[in-house]
Amino acid sequence: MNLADAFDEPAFVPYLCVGDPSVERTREYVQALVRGGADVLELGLPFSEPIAEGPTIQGSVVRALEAGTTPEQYFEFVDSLDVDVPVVCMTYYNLLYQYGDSEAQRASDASGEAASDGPESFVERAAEVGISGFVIPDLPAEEAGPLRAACDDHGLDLVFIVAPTTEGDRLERMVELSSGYLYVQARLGVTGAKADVSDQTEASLAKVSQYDIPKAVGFGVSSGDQARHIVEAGADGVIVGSALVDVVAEHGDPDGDDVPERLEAKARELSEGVAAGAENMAKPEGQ
Amino acid sequence: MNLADAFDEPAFVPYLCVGDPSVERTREYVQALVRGGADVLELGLPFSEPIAEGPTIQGSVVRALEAGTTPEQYFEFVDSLDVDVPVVCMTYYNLLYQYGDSEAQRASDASGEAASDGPESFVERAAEVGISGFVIPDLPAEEAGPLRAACDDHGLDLVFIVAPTTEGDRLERMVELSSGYLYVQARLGVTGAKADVSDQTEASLAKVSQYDIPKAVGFGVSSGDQARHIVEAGADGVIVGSALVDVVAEHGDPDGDDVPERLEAKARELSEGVAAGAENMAKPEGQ
Amino acid sequence: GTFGRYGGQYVPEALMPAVQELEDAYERYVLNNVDGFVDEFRRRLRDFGGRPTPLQRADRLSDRLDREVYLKREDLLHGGAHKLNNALGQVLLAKYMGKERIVAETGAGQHGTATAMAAAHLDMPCEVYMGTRDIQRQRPNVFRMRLNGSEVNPVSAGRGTLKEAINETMRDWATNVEDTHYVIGSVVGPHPFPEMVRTFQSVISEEARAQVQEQAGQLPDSVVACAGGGSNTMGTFHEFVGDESVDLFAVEAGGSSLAVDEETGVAPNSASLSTGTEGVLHGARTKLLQDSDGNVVESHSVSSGLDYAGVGPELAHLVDTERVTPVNVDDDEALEAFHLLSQEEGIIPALESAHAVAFARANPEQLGGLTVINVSGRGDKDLESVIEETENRELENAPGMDIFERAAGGSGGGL
Amino acid sequence: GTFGRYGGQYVPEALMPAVQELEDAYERYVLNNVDGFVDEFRRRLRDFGGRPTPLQRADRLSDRLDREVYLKREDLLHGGAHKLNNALGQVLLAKYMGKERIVAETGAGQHGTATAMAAAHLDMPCEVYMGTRDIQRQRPNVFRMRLNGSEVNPVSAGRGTLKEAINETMRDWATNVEDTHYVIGSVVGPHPFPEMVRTFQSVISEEARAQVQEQAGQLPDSVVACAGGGSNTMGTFHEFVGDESVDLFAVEAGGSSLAVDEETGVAPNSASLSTGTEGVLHGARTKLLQDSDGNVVESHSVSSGLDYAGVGPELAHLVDTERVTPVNVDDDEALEAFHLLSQEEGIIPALESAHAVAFARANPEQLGGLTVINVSGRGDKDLESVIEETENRELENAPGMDIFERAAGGSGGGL
Repeated sequence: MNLADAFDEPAFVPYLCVGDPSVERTREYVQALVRGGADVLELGLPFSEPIAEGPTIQGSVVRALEAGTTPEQYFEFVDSLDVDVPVVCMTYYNLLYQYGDSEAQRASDASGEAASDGPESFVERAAEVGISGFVIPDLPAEEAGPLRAACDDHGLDLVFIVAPTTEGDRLERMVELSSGYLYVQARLGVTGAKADVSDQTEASLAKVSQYDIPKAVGFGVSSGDQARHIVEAGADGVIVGSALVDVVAEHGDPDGDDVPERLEAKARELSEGVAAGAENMAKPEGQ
Repeated sequence: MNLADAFDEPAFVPYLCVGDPSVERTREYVQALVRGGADVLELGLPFSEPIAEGPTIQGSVVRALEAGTTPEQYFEFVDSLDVDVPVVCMTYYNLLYQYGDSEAQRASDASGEAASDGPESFVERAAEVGISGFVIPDLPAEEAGPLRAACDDHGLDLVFIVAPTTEGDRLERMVELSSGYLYVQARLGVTGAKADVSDQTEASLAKVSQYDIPKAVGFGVSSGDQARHIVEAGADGVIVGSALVDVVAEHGDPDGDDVPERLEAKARELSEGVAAGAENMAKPEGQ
Repeated sequence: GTFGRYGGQYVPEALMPAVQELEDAYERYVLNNVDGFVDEFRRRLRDFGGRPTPLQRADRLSDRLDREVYLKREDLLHGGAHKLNNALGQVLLAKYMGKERIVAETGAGQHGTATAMAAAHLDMPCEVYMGTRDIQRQRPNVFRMRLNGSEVNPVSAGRGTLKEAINETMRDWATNVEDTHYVIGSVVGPHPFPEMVRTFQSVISEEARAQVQEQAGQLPDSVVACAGGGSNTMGTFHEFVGDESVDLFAVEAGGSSLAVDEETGVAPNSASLSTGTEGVLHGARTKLLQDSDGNVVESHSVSSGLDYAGVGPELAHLVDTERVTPVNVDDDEALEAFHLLSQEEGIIPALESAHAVAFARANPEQLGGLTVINVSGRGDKDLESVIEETENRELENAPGMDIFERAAGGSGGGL
Repeated sequence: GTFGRYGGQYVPEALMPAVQELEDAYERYVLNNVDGFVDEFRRRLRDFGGRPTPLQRADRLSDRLDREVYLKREDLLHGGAHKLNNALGQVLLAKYMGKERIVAETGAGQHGTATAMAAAHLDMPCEVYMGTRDIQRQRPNVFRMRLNGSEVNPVSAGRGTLKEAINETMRDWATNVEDTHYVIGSVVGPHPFPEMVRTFQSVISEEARAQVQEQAGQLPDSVVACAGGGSNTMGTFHEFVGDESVDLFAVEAGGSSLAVDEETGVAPNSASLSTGTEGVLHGARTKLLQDSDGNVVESHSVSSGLDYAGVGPELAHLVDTERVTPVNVDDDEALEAFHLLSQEEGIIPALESAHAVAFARANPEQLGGLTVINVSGRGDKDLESVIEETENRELENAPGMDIFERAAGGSGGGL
C-alpha cells in the first residue's frame, strides 16, 4: 500500500514495539489499534541501544529484547499480520546494517575481512513481508545514502525526522530525501507522553508547510484533544507511542487482561481527535 | 650514699617504674626487692614517650601514667622511702627539662619567651629527696653538658649507657662523663627479658674492662643463672627490669595479692645468682 | 568525518546541528587556534593539569625483560589519569562556543571526575550521568564529582553501567542541545568527537616522542597502550603512526574468555578490536561486540575502564590497515602485572594500564630493543577491587592482606 | 645541629653512631654531591616523581580575594603529596650508605606510602610501623603500602596512632641500627634529620620562587603553607627565607579549640608553634604540646596529617626570630576551604593543605598583592572523613551527598 495515500485524510499513526511482552500479544494489540482507527502502524523492532527513546518506550524495548524478539521474528510477524493499513518499521541502523547471511558474515569476520554490506538484505526482506517504509532515528540524511538507494530499489519509503533544530539547507535536503511522510518532531528531547503539546509544534509545522509531502507530528502526544489541536495546526497525521506503550506496560495475565480493550479505547480517543481536527479544518474560518 | 661504693661487691640492681599500679603499691614492691637482696634501686619516673623501652616496661609506664603519677609524687615517694640502698632515678630528659616553676614558665610562654632553664631545678629537688644519681636513656653524652654540671653542683651521679655500637672516642668521652657506674647495654634494641643473654655481653664488658668505674650490665637479664654468668664475665652489677615488671603486671587485688612475695623470690634468685658469680670469680681459675 | 570504512555521524536529527556546530568550532578553535584557544589549552594543561608528564625508564622492568622499557606517566596527570587532557579541552571549547552547561557520561568514574574537575576549574555547570550499579561500586569517584560541584544523575536502565549512561546522556543532549555540550569521554561517538578527542589526547605521544629521543637518543621500536574506547591508545600512538619502524600494540581486555555467550548476550571480554564485528554504535560505524542480530552485548573486564563494547573508529581503521596490532591479555595476567609494577617500580597502575604492562611482560620478544608503555592512570581507584579479585585467584606475586586482622587482634601495650 | 635554642640529638646511645654516620653521609652525598647523589636524586624526582610540579594561578580564588593567588601543586607529585621528595631522598641516601633495610613510621599513611613507593622503586626492603587505630582508619593507604611490597607492622601501644608508631620505629632502629635506615617523615627528630628533610623538601620553594618570577614577574608578597611536623612548610619557605619582603605564614591546625585539657591530657588542636612550650621530643629540642609535668599530650586535628604534638626545630626557631608568622585555623574553616577549592578550582586538596587555603581566605588583607599557597597534597585520602565530618556540621558551601540513596532507590527502566 502506498504510504503517502494513507494521509489523504489526516491520519492517526500509533506506535508499538513488537515483542512486548511477546510477539503473540503484540498481534492482539495491533488488531485492537486498527479497530480503534489506526491509519498507519509504526511497529518498533527492538534494538539494545535505543538512544532516541524516553523511559517509556525504552522500557518496552527492553522487555521485548528480554522476551527474545529477533529481526527474523519481527519479519515473520509482519508477514502474518492481517490488517488493512500500511506498516512502517521503526528501528536503529545497526540492525539493518547487520542483517544478512550471518553465517557467511561470521566466517568472513573470522578471516579478518569486514563483510557487512549495508542495509540491502534487510530492505529486501522488509519488502517481502509487506513493510511500506522505515523510520530510523539514528540515521540522519548525511548517512542515509545506502538505505535510500535500497529503499528505491525495492519501492519502499524512507521517512526522515525533522527536528526543531533542523533548518535551512539541511531541511531542504531532508525533504528531498524523505518519502511517504515527514516525521515532524514536536519538541526537543526524546519520545515520551506530555500533558501539553509544545508551542514548538506550530512553528515546526509552519517551517515545512510549503513542502508537498504529508507531515505527521510525534513526540509527546497523549490525548485526543492534543491530536485535534495538532491537526488543526496543519498536520496530516499524528504519531502516538508512549501513551499507548503505557497501556501495554500494565499488562497482566497473558490470557485474561484487558490491555487490548484499553488500547482500542485509547486509539479511538486519539483517532477521533484527529477526525475532529480534520472536520474543524474543513469548515470555513470564523464559523 | 655513694653510688659507686654499692658496687664494691657485685651488685644486684632491680628496676621498677614508680606508680604501677599505684605509688603505695610500689612502696611494698620496693621493700620486697630490698628484702630479696637489692643493692641499688633503679626507680623509673614515668614519661609519655618511653622510646628506649620494650613492651614490658612500656606497659608499666603507661599504667603508672594512667594512675596519675607525677614527678612531684615520685619525689615525695623517694623522700619517704625507708630503705638502706641508693636510689637511681631513671627517666627521659623532657621531664627534667620541664621541671621547675611551672606557673612562672607558663606565664613566660604566654608572653612568647622561652623560659625553660634546663635540668637544674629537677636535680636540686632530686638531691633533696636523697636520690643518688640518674640514668637518662635519651640523653647521649653530646647533649649532657647541662645535666652533668647540675649533678656536679649537687653531688649526684650521672650514669651513661654504653651500647654495643659505642666505640672509640665516644666511648672514652662517655666514660669520662659517667659517674657512679657504667650501664653496659647487653645487646642492641630495647629493654626486655630474654631467655639467653647475648654473646655481645662479654664483648661489651671487654670493651670497658680497662676503665676504673663499676660496670653494671642490663637489657634482657631474667634469671639467676644469667646473672651469675654475667658476673663471671666480669660485671660489677646486674640490672634487671622487665623480668620484675612481668611480676608487677600480674597484680590483682591491691590488698590481697602475692606480688610482693613473688617479687622478693625473684629478687632473691637474681641476687643469689649475682653472689654465686662473685664467689666463682673469687676462686682461683681451674678449680 | 571517516577513517576508511569507519566513523560517521549516526545520531538523531535533533543533534545534527549541534554536531555540525561542533565540527565548525573544532576546526576554528582547535585546528586553527582562533582566539588563542590552543595556547590557553596548553597553558592550562601545564599549570592546572601538570603537563608534561614524565617519561621514566623502568629500571627493574628493563632488567626483567632484558630490553629498555620506558613508562609514559599519565598516572601523574591531575585527577590520576589521561582523561583530563580531553575533558579540559572539551570544556574549554564549550566555553569558547558560548555553551552554558556540560553533560557527560561515566562508567568507572574516571571521565566523570576529569570532566567535573575541568568544569569546576572553568566555572561551567556540569551534570554527569552514571549507572546506579556503577555509583554503588565507585563511591570515591562519585564523592569527587560531587565535591567538585557536579550533579551526578543516576541511570537505572538496563544493568546500570556505562552503556546505559551513554544512552541517557545522548538523550539529555538531544533535549538541551541548544545550550549544552556533551563531553564524550573517548575517541568514540559521531564525528568530530573521535578526531577531536584524539587531537586533545595526542599531547601524550607528542611529549613521549620528544622525551624518548632526548633520553634514549632514538625512537622506540614499539609503543604499547591499553585499549577500551581507545582514547589513551590513540593519544599514545598518534605521533608515532608516521614512524613506520615503530610497532604499535593496542592491548585489549581479554577478560575471562574471548568467546561470546549468545544465549545470555554477554561477551566476557572487551576485545572489540580482536573479536568484534563492524556495526554502528553510539554515533559511529566501528568494530563492536554484538550478537548475530546486531544487538550490542554486555562486555566484561576486571578493569571497568576497559569495559566497553565498542572502540574508536580510527583505531578500528588502523587495525584494518595493519598499522596497529590488536592483542589482548586476560584478567589474571592484568592483575599479575598490576602487582608487578606496584612492587618492582613503586607505581600502582590503573587496572587499565596494567593490561599494557601485562602484554609487555608476556611478550618481550615482540617489543624490540626499546619500548614505551603508556601508564594511562593510577590505581588508587582500583584498590578495593584488586584486593577482592586477588583474593579469588592464585596469583604468584600478590601480597597478603591479613594486616587488618593482625591489627585488630593486637593487644594493648604488649606485656 | 641546632637552630638557635632548638634541635640537637636526644636519642638513645645505641643510635648515636648511626645518627653520626648519617650526618657524615648527609654532608658527603647530599651537600657535596659525592658519587653524583644529587644528580641522581634530581633525575629520579623528575622522571619517577613528576617534578617540577606546576605553579598555577587560581583564577577564581584570585577574583574572590581580590589579589593574585598562586597555588604550588604538590598534590601532583607521585603518590599525591610532597612526602615523596623526602622519602625518595632518604631511601636513595640509604642505598648510597650501603644500608639494606628501611623502616618508617606513618600516621595517616602519607609518609608510609611515599616511603613504600620509594623503596619499591629503589629495590629496598621496607617495614612501616603504624598504629592499629590508624590502620583501621586509613585502609587505602595500608593497601598501597602492601601493594608496593612493604611490610606494615601494627603498633597497639597507647592510642595506636602516630606518636606510638614513631616510638616503635625508634625501637626497631635501635635494635637493627647496623643495616637499617630510619626514614623520618618530617623535619623532626635528631640532627641531621631536620636539616636533611628540609633540604630534600626545598625543591618546592626552589621551583616556586623561579616559577612565580617567570609567571608574575615578581617575588610574592607572602607564602602560605600548613604546618604539622613542618616538612612542607620548611620546603615551601626555605628559598624565601632570605627574601625579607616575603611574609611567611605557617598555618597550624586549630582543631576545635586552642586550650589544653590537662585532666585528660588532650590538646584539641595541633598548634605547637602557636601554643606549645619548649621541650624535648623524638630526638630534638623544640616547641611541643605538653602538660606542666612535661608529658606529651594527645593532639587533635580533623586532618590526621597535621595531628602531631611537636614541630620541626628550625621552624620553631624561625617563629622565635619572627621570620615566620604562626597562625591557625580551626576544623570548620579547614573543611569550608576544602569545599571551596574543590568547587571553584577543580582541585580537591588534602585536609592539611585546606588549612593553608582557609587562612588565606579568612585573612586576605595579610597576604599582600600576590601570594603563593602550597597545596601540599591531594584530598583523595580524605574523602570518607570529609563526608563524615561535613555531615556533622553546618557548612555553607558543602554539597549534598544523598546521591547514593537516590541511586539505590531508582526503579529499573523508568516507565
